[in-house]
Amino acid sequence: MQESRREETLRMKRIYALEEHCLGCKLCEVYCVASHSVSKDLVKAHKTEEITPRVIIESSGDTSFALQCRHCDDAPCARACITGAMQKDPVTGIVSCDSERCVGCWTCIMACPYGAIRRDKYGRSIISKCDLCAEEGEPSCVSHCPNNALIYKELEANERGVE
Amino acid sequence: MNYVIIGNSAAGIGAVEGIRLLDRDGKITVISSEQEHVYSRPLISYYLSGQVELAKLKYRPDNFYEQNGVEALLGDRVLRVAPAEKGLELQSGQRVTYDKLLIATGGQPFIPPLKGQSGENVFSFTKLDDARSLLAQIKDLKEKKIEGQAVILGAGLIGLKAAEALIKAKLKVTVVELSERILSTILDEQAAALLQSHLEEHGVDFILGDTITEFGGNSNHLKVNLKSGGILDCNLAVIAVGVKPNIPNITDNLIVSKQGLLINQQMETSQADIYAAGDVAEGYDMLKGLRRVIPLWPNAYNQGLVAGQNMAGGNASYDEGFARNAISFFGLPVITAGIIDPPAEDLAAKAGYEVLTTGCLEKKTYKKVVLRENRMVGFINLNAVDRAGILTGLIKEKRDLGGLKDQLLSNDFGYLSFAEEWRREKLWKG
Amino acid sequence: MSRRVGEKDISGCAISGIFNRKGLRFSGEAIIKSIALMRERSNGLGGGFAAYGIYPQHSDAYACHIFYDHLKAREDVEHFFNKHFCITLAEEIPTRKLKAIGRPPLIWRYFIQADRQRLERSNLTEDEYVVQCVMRINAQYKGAFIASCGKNMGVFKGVAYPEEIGEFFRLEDYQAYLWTAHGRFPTNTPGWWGGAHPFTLLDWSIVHNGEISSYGANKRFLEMYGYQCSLMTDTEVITYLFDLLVRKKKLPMNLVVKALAAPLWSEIEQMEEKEAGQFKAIRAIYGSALLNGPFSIILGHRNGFLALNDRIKLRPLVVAEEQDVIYVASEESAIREVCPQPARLYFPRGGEAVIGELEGRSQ
Amino acid sequence: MSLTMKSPEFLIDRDDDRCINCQVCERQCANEVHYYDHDLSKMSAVDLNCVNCHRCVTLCPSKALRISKYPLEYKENYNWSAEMINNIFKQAETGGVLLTGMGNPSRKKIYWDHLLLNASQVTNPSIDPLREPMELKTFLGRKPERVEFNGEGNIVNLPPQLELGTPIMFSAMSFGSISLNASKSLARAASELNMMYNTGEGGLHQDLYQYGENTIVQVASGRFGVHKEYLNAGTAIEIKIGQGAKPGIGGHLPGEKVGEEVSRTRMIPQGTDALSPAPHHDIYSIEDLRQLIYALKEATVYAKPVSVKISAVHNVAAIASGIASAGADIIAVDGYRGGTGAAPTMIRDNVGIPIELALAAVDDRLREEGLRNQVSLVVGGSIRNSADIVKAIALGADAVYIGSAALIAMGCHLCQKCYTGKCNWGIATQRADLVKRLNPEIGVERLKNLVKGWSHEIKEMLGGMGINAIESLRGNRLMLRGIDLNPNELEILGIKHAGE
Repeated sequence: MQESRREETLRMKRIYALEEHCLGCKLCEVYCVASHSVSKDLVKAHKTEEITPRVIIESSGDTSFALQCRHCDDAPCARACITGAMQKDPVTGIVSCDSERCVGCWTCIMACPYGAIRRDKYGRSIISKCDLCAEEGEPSCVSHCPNNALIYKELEANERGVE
Repeated sequence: MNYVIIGNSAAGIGAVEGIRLLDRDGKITVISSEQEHVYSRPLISYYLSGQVELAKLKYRPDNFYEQNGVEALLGDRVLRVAPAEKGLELQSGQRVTYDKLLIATGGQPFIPPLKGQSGENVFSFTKLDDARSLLAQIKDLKEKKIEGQAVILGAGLIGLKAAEALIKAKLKVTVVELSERILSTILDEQAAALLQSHLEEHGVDFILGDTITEFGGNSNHLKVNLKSGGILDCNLAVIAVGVKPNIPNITDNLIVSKQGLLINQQMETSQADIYAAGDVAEGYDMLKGLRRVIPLWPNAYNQGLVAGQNMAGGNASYDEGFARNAISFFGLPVITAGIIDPPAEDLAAKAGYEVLTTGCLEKKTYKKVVLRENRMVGFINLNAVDRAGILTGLIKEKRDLGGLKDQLLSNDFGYLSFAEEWRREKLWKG
Repeated sequence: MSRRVGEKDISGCAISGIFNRKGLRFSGEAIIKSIALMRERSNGLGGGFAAYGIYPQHSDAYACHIFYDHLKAREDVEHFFNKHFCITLAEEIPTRKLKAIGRPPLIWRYFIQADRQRLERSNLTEDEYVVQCVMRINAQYKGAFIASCGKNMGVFKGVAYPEEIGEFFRLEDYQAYLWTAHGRFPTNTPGWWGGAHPFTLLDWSIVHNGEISSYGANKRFLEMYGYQCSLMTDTEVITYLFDLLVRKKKLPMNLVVKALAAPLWSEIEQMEEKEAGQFKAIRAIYGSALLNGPFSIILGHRNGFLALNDRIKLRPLVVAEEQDVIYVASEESAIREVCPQPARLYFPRGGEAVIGELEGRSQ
Repeated sequence: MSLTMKSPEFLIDRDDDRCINCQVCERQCANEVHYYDHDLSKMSAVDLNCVNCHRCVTLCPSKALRISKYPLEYKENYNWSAEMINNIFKQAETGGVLLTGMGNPSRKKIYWDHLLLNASQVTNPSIDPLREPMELKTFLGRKPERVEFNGEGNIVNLPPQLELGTPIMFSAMSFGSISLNASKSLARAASELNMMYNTGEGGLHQDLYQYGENTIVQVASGRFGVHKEYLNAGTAIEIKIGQGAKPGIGGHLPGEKVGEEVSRTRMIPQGTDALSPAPHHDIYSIEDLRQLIYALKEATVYAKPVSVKISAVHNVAAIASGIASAGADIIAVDGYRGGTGAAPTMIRDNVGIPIELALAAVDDRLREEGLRNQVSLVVGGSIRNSADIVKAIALGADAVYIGSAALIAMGCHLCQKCYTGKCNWGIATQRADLVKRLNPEIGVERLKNLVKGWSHEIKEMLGGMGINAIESLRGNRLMLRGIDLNPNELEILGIKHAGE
């Protein structure tokens, strides 16, 4: 879709994965769960709460990387959402889903070109996706990556499309 | 600037939001024949089945109109548009003028000419009021302690969602479908068979290759006559054979094609300053290479968004229309998009189509991709929908997938399957 | 003359110097007055003076001032002298009996020149020949210590306050164009006559206030070139460093100063390229000669003096000029005591050498 | 042989109350210790495989893991320790040489720990490095006995010098023995810290040429990767005669570590063992060394200092003196606790002498011969902290090489299994999945932090002594006192006992 908008692309920090440094250890997933838990306790989060990680780890052979919602400018998930649960915040740029309103129709899964939206692992009719740990300053996956394979930054124009 | 939008659903809301991207101050008037605040029509089946309360049908927050500076004229109807004066005449007698007008009146159920169909307990299922009426009827049956039976005509998306909802509301349901398979426009034979048996496991009965010719009986006890000669007894019936554009008969100057209002990729109609979007309009199907109505929610919203931007002086366009659906029945999810069954004649003509499938009956999974000249043009993911959006994205991207064919159906298919450069280009967009 | 061997000497001090750049000579009264004012910077365990130009009639001979603990030592040294030198004159240095001075050693002076034959055989310069002989006596002859051995100069020092030493040696009777003086406050040695300052080698003499933290590095560096640092004093190593760099390595005095009190690297980085290159090389090559830690020194030599502070000026040093006379001292008051209104008075910066030269001559 | 007497060295203790079955330990263990038991639905471990590298412990997000010594006691025997017995079991099963990695761990006197430093009190002021300049700049290279000036007053006879911002260098570790990411970390850290790293006998990977100004290129007996560009790529050349961990023997990089990159860099076929001979076969005597030194100087037009590295052996002083006379500009001495990627255990633990004694002896000898100011002296072989550095310099070194400390900074946990190539920390390995584990960005940061921290500590210690330039510490043995040392040791070290 071609668009014309008043502002240029919304400037925002996003998470970028550095494949050459990703170990596929999945600690990002572990900490994602903890950070989205009620208890905020890593052990309790995994043992007593049912939380679907918001990060997807792709790995094949020696290559791996973590993928989270890209918080697209055009947010096709939000545009496709039939309930209005999925919204892109016009100020922060964060695309987030209100699980109170989500009915689990999976239209966003159909729309997300990154495959970054997950169905709830525990059978609830809601989706689960990265919210950039909006309340924590830095996404938990980024701050806990043991090899700095995830960075959280606003890309400069010359960095787009390159690593 | 003075914007008027006829219609209060996906396309209309998309247009409001599109306008507001560029113009924070112009006046927006939304006119809708329904009384409702902005609600989501696809959710009516969830409402009917009790999965979702009425309050949660809202598509946008309660303060949506205020926040967007919208004057909503609900429960009113446009009688006439006078393009020369740029004025509208409403049923209520009010006159409204516009600088830019959007027609987003959506679709309406197509009701085949059947005898006796005007009977009380024969319903359509596209609007909240339909759901309300059905609920009232179900309640009535319950109060009378009657074990309800329903017949649904049409095994399309609406028909089957209605079937699911009615089963969940403890009715017995029989679906009558003229075609030899269910969801024939979005599923191929195998997928349809799988889904059908899943629905049957949950209590839905199907009569395929048949249709209803006449409704008889009385309002509490309908007799449904089938073309094949059979008769079904039921307490209520739902007609869901399809929707058609709801083209208001309000102006003569618009070109109506075979189906809907003809629009270009900027959502402009043949009449200056009048736009159309959503199920009423005939947009461009990028896969089929032709104009057609694509009556789907995301399509409607996106068209509305583009129309809104252009009404506000922008230069947006939408040419990514194609069929796509995400739906689930009794916990079995299906996502399909694009051309899921290449026309037999094209296959025969070796028109560059290639079809790949995989699946497992036991697990009730089925995956299919359709390629045309190595480009993704359609897929079915049945009960294996995770990350299906990547395939949708590939359809839009029209990239040559020659090297990826063996991975497209894999459960691990993802960005690692792409060449490194491609992956980086997509993931490092900023 | 008791002496604790093997332990490094640590002391605080007062120093003073008066120099007439025209070479006009004057008696020791002024320098005594000046150093006496800083009495509280000493503790009576050492004081001394170096005087240049005092023996014009023997200016070709090396003037050796020697302390003897006993007669045997004198016999041994004189035996050695007779073998290696030609002695022009040998006499006891005149002194005055003073209560403050307990038991002074025998104090003699000799005007000597190298035995020609031995010098030729040694293949050394006469200076080097003298240095080696002096070092041998100081290191090996028990009960004997050569306090100075330069030409036309001499050192007068001992265990007492400096003004008492001046009186003891009757310095009012000597005429010199350069006087330096030292008052000592040792913390760890009882004080012995040889260990008092100034320290000399040939006509180099040093009075010094401070404690060199780099002593161990400097000492081992000097030892590599044959110097024997038997006194374990900073003054000794400073003297030897000057001797090594000026006399043996023939470095110009301005660079010697920059080796001993090197500019900081941050300062070198600011210099223009050529100068920076020089200093960088000097520091790279002669790093072991860097004097680290607090010090102020007055180096006397036949052509004048050089006064120098450590590079971050951790010890006091004041300079004044009045007509042809340059005054240097630890304290301003010690200058004003003998020259109440100098034309110019200033505090040299750390590492900035103050050089006084006889007119018409330069080192 | 089906019967094996191998017993686990370590015991994995997993707190099931904390374990969340995330399997991070399993994914991170190249030794395949941890696994998920599907029948029991919990994690389990094969103790026998554990080398105690702590990778799992460090990464375990819930800190559910503890590793302890396997509690298997043999009948008490001071002479036949468990280690001795287990070694015999191992050799009886394999018939091979006992191999090991990193430095000599044995319980022998560590002289650094018997040296104490001085500080100023009253008679001279200590200096506060936070307020006053404190200079660590160090020059390595041949110094002329006398400077000479040309007509313009420029010094004309100063041979090339290595200029170090701090008297620390990363010692020789070859690409091959360590990963490219580890090499990159060392090279970049050296360049950002204004210091040097050393290629070891691994050649110079193309990616590292950019750090040439901070590179010492090594020429060792195998001559791997040596060519003209290589020699000219660094700022100095080091001829490696010996290594503290394995004096008198050569090196062996097994073929499985010779992948494409190592092969290209070393100029040997992929998959072949890289065998460095025990001696240089063109150096059978001191005059041969002289020829090689000058051959290298010719090849680099006398623009680069040449260092000669030897291991600390019994007559190291005399050898060092010979090397100085042979024209070396820098002498590097590696003590018997120096690290290695692979060495026979018996050699590592029993050959060579402590660096502290070797250093004192070499410095003394060079001074006796009046050569000390002409050549630079670098020591290595288990410099563990900044105090060791200060002590080394006070004993007479110009600078130190740090190897193990640098590796530890990058994550090495001294499990001593470098020779297996399965370093879980991505350091001593060429396995792509493991190499990745050392992100050079992190490696550089950690190395920089270490050297900065140490440099700051050196400044503090210098300031305490009232010294503000490192050269005033060099050979300044008065700043040292011994403790628990006998008169003989004190004499060799050239220091007094504490209290004297």
